[in-house]
Amino acid sequence: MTYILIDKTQWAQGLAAAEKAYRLFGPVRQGAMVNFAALAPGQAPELDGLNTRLSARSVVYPQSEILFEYSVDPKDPAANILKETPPPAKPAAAVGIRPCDAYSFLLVRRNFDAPDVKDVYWLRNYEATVFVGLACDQPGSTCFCTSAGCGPYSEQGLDVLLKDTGDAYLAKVLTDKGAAFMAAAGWSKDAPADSEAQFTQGRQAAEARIASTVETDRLAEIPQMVLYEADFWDEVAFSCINCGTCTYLCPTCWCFDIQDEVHGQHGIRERNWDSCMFPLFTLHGSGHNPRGQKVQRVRQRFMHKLKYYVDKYGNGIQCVGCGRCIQYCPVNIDIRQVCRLMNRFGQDASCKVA
Amino acid sequence: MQAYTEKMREIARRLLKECRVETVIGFRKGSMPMMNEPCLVKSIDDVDQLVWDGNCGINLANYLTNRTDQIAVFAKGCDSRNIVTHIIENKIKREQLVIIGVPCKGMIDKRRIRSMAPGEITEVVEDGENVRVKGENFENTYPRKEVLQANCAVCLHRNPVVYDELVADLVPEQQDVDRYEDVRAIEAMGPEAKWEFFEALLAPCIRCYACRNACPLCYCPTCFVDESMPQWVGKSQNPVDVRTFHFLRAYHCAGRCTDCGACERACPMGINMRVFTKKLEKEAFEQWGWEAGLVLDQRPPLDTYRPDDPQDFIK
Amino acid sequence: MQPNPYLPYPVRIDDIIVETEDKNLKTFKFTFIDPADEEKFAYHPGQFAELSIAGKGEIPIGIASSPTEKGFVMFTVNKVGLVSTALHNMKVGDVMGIRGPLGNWYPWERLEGKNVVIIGGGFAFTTLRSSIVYMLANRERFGEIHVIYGARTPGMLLYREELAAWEARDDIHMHITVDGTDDPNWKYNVGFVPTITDQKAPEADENTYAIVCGPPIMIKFTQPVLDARGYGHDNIIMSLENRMKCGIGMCSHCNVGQHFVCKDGPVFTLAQLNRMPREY
Amino acid sequence: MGVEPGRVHFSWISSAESTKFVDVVKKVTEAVRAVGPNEKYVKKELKVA
Repeated sequence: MTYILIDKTQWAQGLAAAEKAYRLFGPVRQGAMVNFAALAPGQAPELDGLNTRLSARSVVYPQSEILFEYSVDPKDPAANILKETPPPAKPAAAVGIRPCDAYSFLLVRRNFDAPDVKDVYWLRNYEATVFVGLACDQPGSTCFCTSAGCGPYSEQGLDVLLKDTGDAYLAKVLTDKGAAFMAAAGWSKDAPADSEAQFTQGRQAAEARIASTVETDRLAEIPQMVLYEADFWDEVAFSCINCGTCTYLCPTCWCFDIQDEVHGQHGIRERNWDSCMFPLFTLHGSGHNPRGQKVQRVRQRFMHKLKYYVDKYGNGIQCVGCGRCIQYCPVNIDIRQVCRLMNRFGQDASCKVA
Repeated sequence: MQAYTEKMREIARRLLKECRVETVIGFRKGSMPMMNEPCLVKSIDDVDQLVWDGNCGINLANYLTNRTDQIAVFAKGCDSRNIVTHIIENKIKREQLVIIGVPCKGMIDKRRIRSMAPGEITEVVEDGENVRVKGENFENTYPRKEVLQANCAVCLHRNPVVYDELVADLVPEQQDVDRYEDVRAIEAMGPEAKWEFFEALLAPCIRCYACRNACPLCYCPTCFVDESMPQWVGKSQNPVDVRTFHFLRAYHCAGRCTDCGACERACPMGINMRVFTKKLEKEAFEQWGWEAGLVLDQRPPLDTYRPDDPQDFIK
Repeated sequence: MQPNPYLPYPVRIDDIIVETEDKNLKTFKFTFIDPADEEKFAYHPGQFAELSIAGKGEIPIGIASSPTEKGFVMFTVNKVGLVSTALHNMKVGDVMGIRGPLGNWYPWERLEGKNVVIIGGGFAFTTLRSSIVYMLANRERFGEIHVIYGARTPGMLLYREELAAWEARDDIHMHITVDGTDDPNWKYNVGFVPTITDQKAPEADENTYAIVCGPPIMIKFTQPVLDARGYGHDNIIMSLENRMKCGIGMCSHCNVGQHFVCKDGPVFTLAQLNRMPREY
Repeated sequence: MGVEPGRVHFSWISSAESTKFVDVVKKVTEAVRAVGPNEKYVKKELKVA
């Protein structure tokens, strides 16, 4: 394992150098928010404070992404024949991504990188991205990453893990991809001998700060249809307004819609994030809607994350514990409580949502 | 606020016990500071879930749409006006409702308090005219009136306009309020400046539709943004589509909006989309002297015709 | 380099047949612009494809032709939404796209040597036509074949000439029915599909499989009939529909529980469906 | 909305008022021409960046 020390005085300079070879993304201040977004030339990522409002999902999977272009000009011999959009010319670097967000890509990858069929757009973006994470020393009150498969110092899905040591970032280089990024940035200073110990201590301190958990131990064993037919869904769903906040802020939600648009003779086929919270999501052409009721849609979201995904991949829940859906749900529907209801279902019949 | 909560539980218990209603719609304590969750109470055993404080900004009229049961609902001034609008628009029947009026002293602006806090907030306590905000390494106290939601600060109808019961004495209405300072500032801009202003205002929008879905007025079975034949609006993040959504939605609320602030409160991206609905609310007031949801026996100006309707704009 | 699973094969419309008296159902025959694509589009009866029209979008439609029919692929499309309406307005010679084949198919290996009862209603007969043509082309590989097919009126039946031709054969038992008709020359059954199923479906045994495809109301009332006649739920094979976008198990629109109708389906046995949420 | 004045006009013309109709259409056309093409409401990002 290589450790490299980056003096903060060398930080901006290194990013400027890396910018020549990479498209840089990071936490960016936008008004009162900090969102994960593209960095303007020379712009420094905001690395203080809590996690970003919008996750790093869009680095690999933009909210709107053009898949094909075509001409609809009848005089054009290639009219109506779709042409794949070229991939971005330069690789991307997600600088200062939190370990939970980085881990989310591994969960989402199971969907887009299936053994038999590959989502070429997601994969080409994912493979062209180097994930330079920042260890999370100040986890928030709604962070429950440690019980959701990762943690504030989790290295899963990362190429480099940075630790803020005050005057410097201590970098743990995890992959060749990460080493290439460090080289492009020109950071190569030897790290102190106790670097590993610093990471260990930092991890222990950060993990100890995480007070929030989800219970997931029984989710796999309770039969799907038992949870589906559980009696608590009406109560869970009552307050829901069926907006897309939870699904759009979630780093692990991946649903999308495909749309064509034409202006003049030039057309595109693009995909846009979609949300299982919207009635239109499942509406048939006939007018029939298998999830026409709010409670069905709310159930779908939680069942997908906490049961279908668990059963399908046998690898835990489709949630990294970032807490965004809890922080920003307009009506305070809390995935931790729903998860507890599901996990304890049949065991503790008196368990209420509140 | 504790007095409100206790009175609410008492009324709810009585109404359920006397079988005057099947359900009570109110709020229960949320899992985070400054958050309460709308809840539905059907059993006397659950009445003690009900709470009231400055974090009940969600408009409960939104939960009444097309219900068929007998309901008791807690209603601030704005909620009550939206209930009136719902009744006028046949979304609920007056006979189904026991409206429990909640004289309101304004809701707390969680976004503003969060933005002022030096770290993550762990507890917020309302203490009479003050709000105490605590975090891991800080504790700040703000006068309540300085941390009200923007719509509450300029509210002229804090008391419910229609009610069957009250949880407390009526509160004095605010006087000498300048409701439209922000709207006038935008009106004064030239076309270019307006365009830029709206472009910047809407840039953070992720089209989650929380504003629309939190709004009691937005009950259309299929919203125009979801229509596919014809498709009125594109589905992407293109600013033209985002702008079209917000402007058209606002127009659909013209003469109906009560400025309850639910849209802004719900927005996960902190967009002040109330400037759109407020402009239309201002027009409704100036053109027709109309304030939405005050009376049950008058239809809003945009779905009635009167020979003296203003028509200076027609050349 | 991975193939792009979202990229349709360019095709040309070769023929358009108006199928039904209300003119809402048309059959489109396509030929591949690059003949090599036809081989790549190797399919089994029961699969579907996304029909792609530049500027409009895509719709998932069951493949109505059989792999035993070479030189074209065929789809019958009901006019309901944006894309199907655009398709109905297209002309012979127009260029569009086909993406597929997608999804699973009727379990032909399991059906080898077995009796097959095809039960279809309305315009859901498309992949059933594919199956019938396929079985007749491989007649020796199957036992008894029964077809129960109903539509509202005689004029709403799909593939009428072929139905008549099959009626004339003695190696397939046709039970065509309509909900009602005032046509004095109508010489087949009158009655709903479940009723005709009750009258005509062969006795159940473990070597007899029913393939059921039709509108939800038909399925709802046919299933109890099959139950009463003793068909095991492993022997009842159904094809589902759900709103779909990608067709390849990525976009998650069509999920039913942990399964995607587009990729793990559309074909499921009733035994499988019994263990899944009824979200279709 | 940030749309220039002169781009939107309202008029009330009876089906009998053909000359007024011609008049109004001419005036509106001139006024809109004077404002120039409406570039703002044209989507600019249909191309791949």
